[in-house]
Amino acid sequence: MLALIPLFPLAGFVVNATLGRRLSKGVSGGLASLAMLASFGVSAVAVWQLAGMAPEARTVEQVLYTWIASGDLQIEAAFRLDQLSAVMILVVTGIGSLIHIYSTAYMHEETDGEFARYFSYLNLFAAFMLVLVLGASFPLMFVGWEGVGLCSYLLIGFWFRKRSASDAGKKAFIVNRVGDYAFILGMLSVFAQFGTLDFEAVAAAVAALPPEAGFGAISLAALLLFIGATGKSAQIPLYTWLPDAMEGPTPVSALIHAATMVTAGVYMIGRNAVLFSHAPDTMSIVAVIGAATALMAGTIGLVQNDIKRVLAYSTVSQLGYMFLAMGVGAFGAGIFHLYTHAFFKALLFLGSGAVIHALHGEQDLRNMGGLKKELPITYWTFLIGAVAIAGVPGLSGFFSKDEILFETFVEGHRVLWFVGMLTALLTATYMFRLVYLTFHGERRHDGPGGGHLHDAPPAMALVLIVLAVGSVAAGWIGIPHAVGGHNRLHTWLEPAFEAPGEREPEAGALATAGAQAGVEAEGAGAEAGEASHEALEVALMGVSSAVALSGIAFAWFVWIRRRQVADNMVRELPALHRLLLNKYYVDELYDAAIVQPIKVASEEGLWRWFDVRVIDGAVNGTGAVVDAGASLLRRLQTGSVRSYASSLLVGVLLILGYYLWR
Amino acid sequence: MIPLGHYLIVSAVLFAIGTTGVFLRRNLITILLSIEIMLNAVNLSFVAFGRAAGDMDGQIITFFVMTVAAAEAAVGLALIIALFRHRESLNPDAFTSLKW
Amino acid sequence: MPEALVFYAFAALAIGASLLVIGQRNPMYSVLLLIASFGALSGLYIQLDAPFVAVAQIIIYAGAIMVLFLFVVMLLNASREDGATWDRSHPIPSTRLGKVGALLAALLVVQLGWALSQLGGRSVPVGSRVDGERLGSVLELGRVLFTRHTFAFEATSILILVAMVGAVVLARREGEA
Amino acid sequence: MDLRLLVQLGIIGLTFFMLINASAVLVLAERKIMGFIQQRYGPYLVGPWGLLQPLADIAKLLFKEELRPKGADRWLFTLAPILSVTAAFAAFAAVPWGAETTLFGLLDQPVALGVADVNVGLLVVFAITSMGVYGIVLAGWASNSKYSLFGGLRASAQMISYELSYATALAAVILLAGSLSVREVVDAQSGTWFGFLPQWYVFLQPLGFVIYVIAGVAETNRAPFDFPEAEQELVSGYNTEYSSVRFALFPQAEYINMVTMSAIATDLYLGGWHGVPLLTALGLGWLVFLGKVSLILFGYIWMRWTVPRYRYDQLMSFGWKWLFPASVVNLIATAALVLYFDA
Repeated sequence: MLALIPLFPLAGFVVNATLGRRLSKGVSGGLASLAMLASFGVSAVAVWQLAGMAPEARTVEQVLYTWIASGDLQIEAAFRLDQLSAVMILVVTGIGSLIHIYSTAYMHEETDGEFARYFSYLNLFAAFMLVLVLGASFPLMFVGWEGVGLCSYLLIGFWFRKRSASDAGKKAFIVNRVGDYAFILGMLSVFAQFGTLDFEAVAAAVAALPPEAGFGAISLAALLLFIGATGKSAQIPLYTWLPDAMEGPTPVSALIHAATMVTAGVYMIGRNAVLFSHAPDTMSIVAVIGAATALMAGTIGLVQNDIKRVLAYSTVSQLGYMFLAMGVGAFGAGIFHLYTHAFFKALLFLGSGAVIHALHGEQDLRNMGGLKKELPITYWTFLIGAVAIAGVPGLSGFFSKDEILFETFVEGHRVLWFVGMLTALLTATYMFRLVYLTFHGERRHDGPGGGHLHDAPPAMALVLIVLAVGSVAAGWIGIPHAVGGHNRLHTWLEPAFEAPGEREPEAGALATAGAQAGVEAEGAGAEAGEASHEALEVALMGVSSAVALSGIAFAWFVWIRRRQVADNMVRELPALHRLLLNKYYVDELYDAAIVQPIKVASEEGLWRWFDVRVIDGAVNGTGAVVDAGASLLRRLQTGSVRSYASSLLVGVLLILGYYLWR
Repeated sequence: MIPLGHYLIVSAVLFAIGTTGVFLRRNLITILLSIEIMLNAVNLSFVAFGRAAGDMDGQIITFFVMTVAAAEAAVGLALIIALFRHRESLNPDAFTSLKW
Repeated sequence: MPEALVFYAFAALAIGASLLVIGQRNPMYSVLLLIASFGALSGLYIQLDAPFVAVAQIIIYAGAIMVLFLFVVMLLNASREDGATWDRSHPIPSTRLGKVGALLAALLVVQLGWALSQLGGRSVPVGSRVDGERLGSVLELGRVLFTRHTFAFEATSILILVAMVGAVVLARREGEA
Repeated sequence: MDLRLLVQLGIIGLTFFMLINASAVLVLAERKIMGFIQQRYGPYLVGPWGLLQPLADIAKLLFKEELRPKGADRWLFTLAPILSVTAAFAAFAAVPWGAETTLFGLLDQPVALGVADVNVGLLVVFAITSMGVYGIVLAGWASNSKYSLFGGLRASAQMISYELSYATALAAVILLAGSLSVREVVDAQSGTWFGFLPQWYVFLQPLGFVIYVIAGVAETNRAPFDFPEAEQELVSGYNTEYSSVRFALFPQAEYINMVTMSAIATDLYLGGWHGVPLLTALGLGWLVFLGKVSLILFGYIWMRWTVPRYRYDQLMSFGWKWLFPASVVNLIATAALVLYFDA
């Protein structure tokens, strides 16, 4: 049953990859989308069955075969579906199918062969992502982890004839290598300590131990895993590849670089919640990194001029939110945000895709504007997405983001909370800067065909609308008690973050999670003052919604009301502006600090010295030795049959003699 | 009844004769013949042992040896003919150069 | 005891013939003498209650292989051994090589004798333990050959096929189709 | 010196005598039939109807001069005819030519008509006939003359090629009878189907019989396959240089081989001495045997003077490309059928 879920996209990949160029666009695209829909259906059924079970026993496991069996390392190729992965597969397959459908329209200019190639990649990605999510052990997850990395590389460089695209692909791949290396180290250290790599087993083993005081082995393992996560999920210091990844087709950016793949890191931490919550130091590192990333990306996003890059940075900063949540032990909140973010960020990307589609590849904000009338559907859906991400009350983004901030506050990280708030402000601002620059104001471009632009074709429009509805409603399964709702997602996810042993039904809300996280002693106290708790929550909600609205208002003021304000700011703070525009010069820094030294070292050391001297020397040396040996041995190969025969006979005599002597 | 040892002695002597032949003769055909002698010597001891042990395998092996000998003779003779075409000679010493 | 006489006669014939095979220079005689020694050997086989082997010996060896040899000898019609030019680059000169080989062969005789002397139960009469009837029956032989040794049998058949092809390819003149 | 041993020796002597005469009789028969076919008398002067002609021939041959070409190999030149004739005689040793008989109650227990009964008799016959080729080959080589050499070469190649089909055809019969002993094969053919059709293997193995006969002709170097001695091409082939008794031995061997061939054919395919119940009952089955053999022999001679000689390459390609595959197919089919009907 579970195996079917990744199997469908895989089948689609095989078909499209092998005889794709013989198929028409309709067939190959339809096949791919059908594969996704099928796997979505299967996952829906699977989740339904899961929901049917008792809350504490909600895990379905399917062991395919024993993959690795060496010594005490025993790894099954097993899929496991629990509450967490249930959410994930629904997101992946659901959003995935939508984006497939969208792509059939978006990629329509490509030739049949390219079209099929694109969809084969997309399907392959989906398959790997599902393996990543469903894998019941680190190695299997790692397979998916690497697989999605590969697919992201292939898809970023999809238009590989464009230099920048292939470069971006390579960049993404190489930067990810760093993270993956750390991930492998993390796996190894986990295995070294607990002697197993199965998630549940590890969790059980960890749960037996007390939370680590100080930075110990567990913290190290967690930290390494987290570094892996920063690579995949574009956190400081490894986030630089994501903005460049926008070279790929927009649906890819939506699926891989907003909705699914980049959230793998978050998911991984959630999957190892027990492990992380036993490593308080690492947790705080995660939280700080998350907050810092959120803020930094937000600031950069404020000034970028490429529509997709803005979205990319917003993605980075939203991911920062998720990590912040994970860091403060609010795993549920993090996953919640992941889930809502998938909706509205996909929506935003696809909307921008629609814009780019309409403008035939134009991506620069400065050449847009005034599209409101020409692209109504795109506009309205995009607006919904913007509102959702900005955190306007009632929409999905609000609930998730607000919950994160609340948790942060409750756990006592006042500073982080403040940073979060600041980022929320920034988010609202740059999102609406984007909206205004794109759709409002007067037109700063000359569209083809006498200026009339065609709005998104039906397939794309449909997807946009569905996603828009999603981004409005998705949050409603997580309405907190405070406003009279009931946070179903939490109660649903709760057991997934605990060791299998101690899943008692009445495990109340994240209080227990907090207690286990052991971040703060008063986590226990939190249960006591439930009432004050709710009051606080309401208050914070008020604050954050105020912040969001003010951010929107600010953006309106600056980019609609008084355009010159923006220019003035640029003029008055040129240094800051340049700094932001050049993304804090991080790329240049890396280039100077890492890339160049490696280049030099490999050129001078490895090539000129090691390769030429040592390797070539070794090769030539071997040749020389063989040559010398041959010139000796050739005396044996006389070519005279009888001399051969005599040597043979000598051998016979020796062997026989040996057996006689014994 | 003849003792097993006698047969073995005969076979040993035959084998030695074959070996000597390979070295002394300077004619490829005769050398092949000497090899055949060796094979037969071995066959004899096989059959003798088999008879002593009272099972068929001795004879069976002999058959296989015969077939192999047939194949060997076919290929060997073909080689000899091919060689003879190159140099009008059957002397192994005429073919010491590894290529021409 | 007649059978002892028969044995010695055959053994003497086989050994003598073989000696003569390598003893003179005319390959024609060698072939014929070898046939004779094969005949003697098949006599020994009959004494060993292996009539089928004996007949096969005659049919295959004397009847087929040796005819082949004869055919080649007549075809090449190189009745005498010819002295070939021995290139000097060899570590061992050809004449000494022959001597060395002969010496080695002598050593071999010694070793074989030694091995025999160590072999147990060499003085027990052959077939004193088991009856020759069962061993002699072709039926039994075929049964064993086609059940227990099927694989070897098939392998040999393939070997023969390969040898056949190889022989054809080798004996063909260059340039012939 | 008991009676039984005496009888055995008698039978052996009788067989030998018959074989020797067989050649003489066959020479006469051949010439007579040839004459008849060519519409002339053939020998008729010596004795009544030329019956004594063979004796005259023998006398002539005996008194001829013994020639040995210069440069011929002394030993092999002499050995060759002896070899071939010996092989010819020896081959017949394993051929039974009559049912076991007590000589009308003369003996207490019956003796077998035939020199020896070997349990692998068929193979023995085959083995010895295959040795027969050496005589011819050696003759061709030893007499140091190119005609003879070619004759010898042809003989060796031809015999090797046709022995295969020959043996394979025999194998099919062996399968049917389930025994290698000729006598048992013969006795397996006693009795009849549906009361009238004698159970001869020729009816089960028509193809096998044809193959056997053709291969037999080739084995005995008879026309139309008499390439080792093809007068028109190689004066007289392998025996060009021979004369007198040495020469006489070759035709002798050839005729005896013919007889052996026919005898085997009779034993294997025509039910040996079975077929005429009356005579069998009287213990005169060997007469039936004789009749059948002479019938086949007549066929041989008839064929020789009717069918023109082949071409050598045709002979080879026919042997390898048609006869041998056919015999293999025959063998496999037989094996399959035996398997099917027995199991």
